[in-house]
Amino acid sequence: MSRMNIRISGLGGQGAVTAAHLLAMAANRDGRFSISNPFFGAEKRMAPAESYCRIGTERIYDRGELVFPDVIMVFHAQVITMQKSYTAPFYSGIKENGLVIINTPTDLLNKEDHQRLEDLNVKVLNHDATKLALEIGKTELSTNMAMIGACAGVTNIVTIKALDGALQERFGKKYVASGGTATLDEAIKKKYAKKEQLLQANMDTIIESYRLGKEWAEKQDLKLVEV
Amino acid sequence: MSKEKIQICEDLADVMPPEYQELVATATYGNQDRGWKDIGSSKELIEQHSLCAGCPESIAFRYILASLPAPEDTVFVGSTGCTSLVFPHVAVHNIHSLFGNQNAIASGLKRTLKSRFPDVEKDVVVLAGDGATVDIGLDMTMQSWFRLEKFTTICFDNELYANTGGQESGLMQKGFVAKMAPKGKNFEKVRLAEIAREAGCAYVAVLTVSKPNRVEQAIKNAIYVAREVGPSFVQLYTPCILEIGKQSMEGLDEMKDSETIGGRFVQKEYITDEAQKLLDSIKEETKARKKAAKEAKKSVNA
Amino acid sequence: MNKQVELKNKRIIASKHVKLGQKNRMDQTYTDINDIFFKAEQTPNFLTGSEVIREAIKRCSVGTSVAYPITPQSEAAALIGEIYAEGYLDEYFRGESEFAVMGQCAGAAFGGHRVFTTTAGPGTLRAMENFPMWAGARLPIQVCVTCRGVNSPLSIQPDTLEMYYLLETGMLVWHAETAQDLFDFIMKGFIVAEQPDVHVPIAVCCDGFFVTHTKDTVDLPPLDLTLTPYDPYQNPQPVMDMETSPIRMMRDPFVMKSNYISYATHASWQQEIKAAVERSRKHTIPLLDGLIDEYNADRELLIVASGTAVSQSREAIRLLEEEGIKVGLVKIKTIRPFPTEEIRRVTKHAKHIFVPEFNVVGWLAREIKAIIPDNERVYVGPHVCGGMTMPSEVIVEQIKIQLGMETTPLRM
Amino acid sequence: MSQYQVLPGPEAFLPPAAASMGNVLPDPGEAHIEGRIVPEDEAYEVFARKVLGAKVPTIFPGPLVLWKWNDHVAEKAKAIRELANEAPMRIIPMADYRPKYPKIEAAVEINPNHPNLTIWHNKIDVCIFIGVHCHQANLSLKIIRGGTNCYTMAMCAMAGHEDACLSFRDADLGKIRKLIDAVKKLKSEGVESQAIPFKQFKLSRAGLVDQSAN
Repeated sequence: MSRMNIRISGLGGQGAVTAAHLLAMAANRDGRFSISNPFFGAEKRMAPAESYCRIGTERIYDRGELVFPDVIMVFHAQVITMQKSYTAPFYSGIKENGLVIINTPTDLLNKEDHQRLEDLNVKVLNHDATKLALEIGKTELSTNMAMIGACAGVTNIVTIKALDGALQERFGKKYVASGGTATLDEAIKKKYAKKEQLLQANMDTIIESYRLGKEWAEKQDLKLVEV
Repeated sequence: MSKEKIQICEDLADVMPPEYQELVATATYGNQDRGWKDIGSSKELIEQHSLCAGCPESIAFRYILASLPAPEDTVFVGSTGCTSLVFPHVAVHNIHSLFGNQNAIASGLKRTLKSRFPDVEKDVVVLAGDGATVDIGLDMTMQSWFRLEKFTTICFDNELYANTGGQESGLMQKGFVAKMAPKGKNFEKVRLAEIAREAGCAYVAVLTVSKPNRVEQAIKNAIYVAREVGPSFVQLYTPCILEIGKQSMEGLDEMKDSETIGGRFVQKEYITDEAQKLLDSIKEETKARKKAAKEAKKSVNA
Repeated sequence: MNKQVELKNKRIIASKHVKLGQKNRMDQTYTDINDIFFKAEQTPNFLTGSEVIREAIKRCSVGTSVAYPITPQSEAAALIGEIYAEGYLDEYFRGESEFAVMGQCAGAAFGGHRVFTTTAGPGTLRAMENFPMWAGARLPIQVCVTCRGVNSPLSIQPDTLEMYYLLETGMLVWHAETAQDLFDFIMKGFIVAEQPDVHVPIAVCCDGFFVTHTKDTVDLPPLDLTLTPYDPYQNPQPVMDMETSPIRMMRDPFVMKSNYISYATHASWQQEIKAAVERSRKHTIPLLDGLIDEYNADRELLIVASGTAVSQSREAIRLLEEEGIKVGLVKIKTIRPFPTEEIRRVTKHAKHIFVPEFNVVGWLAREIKAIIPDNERVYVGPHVCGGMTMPSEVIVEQIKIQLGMETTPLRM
Repeated sequence: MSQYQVLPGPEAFLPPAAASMGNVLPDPGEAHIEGRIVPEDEAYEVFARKVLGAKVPTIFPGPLVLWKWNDHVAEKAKAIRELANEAPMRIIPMADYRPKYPKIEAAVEINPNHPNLTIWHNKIDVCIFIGVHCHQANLSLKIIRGGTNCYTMAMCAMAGHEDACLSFRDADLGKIRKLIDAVKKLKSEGVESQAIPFKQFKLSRAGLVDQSAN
């Protein structure tokens, strides 16, 4: 039995919950076992929001806050700089040989952080997801797409085909979302009058990030858990 | 239903206690012109009650039960208090659940009956004291009016908590010294009728139970309006003679005093235009029906 | 005390006033619960717990549902509104508070509808006065309780303390482990609760977020099958609709007053509600395949748990297995009725019994301790509460510590 | 643990509900006798023996058979009268469930809140409930078991009553008629009724009808 635990930390409104759901849905489509759930407080926009995605080769029962992740994705710099995460430091509990993907154009970690992660042989990818989202997706709201694309590129945990399918399922039909998420969905739908355009722009963002992630991974000596 | 269903099986009829035989033989189920005048000449829908001797609430109960347009299709919802001592003796289905949630129960009940019996007029009538209606239950009382739930709310206003021994209530008059108001109540009697009007009731009436014909009319109006237009509310003064220190025979005088000019219970009604229109048309129909019946009777006699 | 009921043929009394095979207005076919679960083809779906509640209610021929927002059940309550708009339910509206909502549900049930509602945490406690009233009045209402913390300081996160308050209300209390359980328990719960010899309310509980907001794989029967509607006349009490003669009784009468005092009635009434909960065993055992599930329960080390704690324990057992430590597992599905005989039987050979729970008091451990001999075998914990998660590693650590084994402290 | 037996009392100040002692209800085609599940046919015979052996065997018909909500119920009422005549048994009605005020007439009625008054007053040693809503029947049966030595039976339209000494389930007209047949059969075999001679009372709107004139 093998399993990859992915923890996503972001700010309310960035689509961290959607990202975890998409990864889990894609893994499910790939024939793997997966489970995803969110964790948030009572606040809405800009408050810490976390989500968790567990993917494995056998039925997964584990639920709730993910305390020992293999992969951590940081959607917003404030998760690190302002400690807007449920665990501090944001990488607490990360397993040996793990991976951290941070949405940032510059290095946000101090010397001590680098040292601790290096000791655990955890690799850090600084990935400018928001920039990619604006360039390709034409909206900051596609940041989560750029993040899951990079995650898939580095880890191979889900295929592009499965992500495409998950995206169609998530935005193609009526979806259950909490009030805030529903409002964001409306905003992005308004931006793209046509559903296909929205899906295409998101998919393009994912594919480009996937490529960048793969490129980076080939240069690393990654010993990440394989599923 | 279904007054036909209020029949005893022939083979077992002669072992049924007299009150049931009487009920089947002479109660006024199914008579749309039933009213307070039937009291005494027909079997009432209430057996001996266990209220205090001379309690105006007991006579109010009798008037109301006699005035229901269709007791065979009426369900009562009560609440905790003296009224709940009477309900077990009433030959109409009734529910007592908790203290204060009577209008919530009635909301669920009325909607369900409407859904299960779309073609039958099933009347739901809430009957509760002032503590239940105004104090602990005001939220649910008002919210049912906001939602325009189609049932009738009757409040037996005795201006205090009678069953627990005479404590201050929201409908008590200002200055009255009672238990839990040892220095006298320091705010005005809650203006429930006006609240009802503003909250969405299409028919509101305030009166005492000193005059049975007035009670009958108010109850009938309230139920007719609840069937067709929207929520209705009747506030009846039923003084607790025990807790205001009166004798058994003094209830009627107390009510009469309170309804004279300047009193707290001068009769008043708030009726929306739509409700008024309905009541006028019912009045016309009733008049015509009674006239026709009279003439038919005359021709038979002739 | 509780006689073990044989798992014989499945015997469930279906509603008699519609015929199996008839279609409803949504073109669904009224189908026996056994055929829905044990004969129809089940299709896997990847859904959140809230969506699962919607899917179950679509197949339950519910009359009335009353909604009120409180995290984490708000989504489910709103989704039921959506399927009401589509035509699956007869009545649906938002009440003004949980206390009122439970009253509105009672009114609908008195009038003869199948009634479903949802609540959570502080809402459950605000509604509390209604639950023993429902039970006493023999109203088979189903409330889905998506557990969250109830104490101050406020928490919206899962905590099963509120279930403890429900245990002696006279309701059936079932605890779902996963979204699949939640689906099954909602549908089967109506059938068991509405049996004429049972006919008491049921609380189908699940852990908020861990089930409601978690996307998981759930097998669903076809949408064109639905339960037969509730038959209000299969009732141990008169229905309050004036369709039967005016039997002079309040559905929950004051028998306590003045000349007609009868405390024997009151006492017998309470006993009868307890008896009704006991009678549910017979109907529950075939439908849920027993009140407990057991996995290698003959082992000396045993975990007994309910809800999400079962899931976390399954993972912990895997981890322990890798180290050569063999642990058995007992999953309790019904907290009321409590599987007394079953627990006595499966714990007979256990030397250590661990009871992991998501609440601060350890109420499940208390329940177990109260019924088994040599109850010092029960280790009360590990616990988390207030919305904390319970990593399987923590269960592993606690078991090792308890066994006097060496552990490396968990690194955070 | 041994089977809890549901026997005539007086059992206790507050006896337990039989279901809480582990007794289960019969399945279709079955009945139960004193806590044992038996084939239904066996129970008919025991019923007949109990009735014929009793001094004051009594039927307590409930609202579901006293009130005529449909023609089928009228047939049931007729069969109940036939049973009463055949055995013979007294008929004492439970017309409704309200706590009676101001007083229960124990000679002519039974009330679920004070069933013992009726049992004691009439010295009833064997009784059967027919057409009483399950909840109310269970209350009465348990109170009777607690405070009297009456052998209780129940003909239940639903799942049966484990608080009775003997109960049938899924009662319909056919099953009430089977009660009559069972009594007839036993009588034809020479079993004689031990009932103390009595005349079934008659009531009218005015009260007890004096039958001595007839």
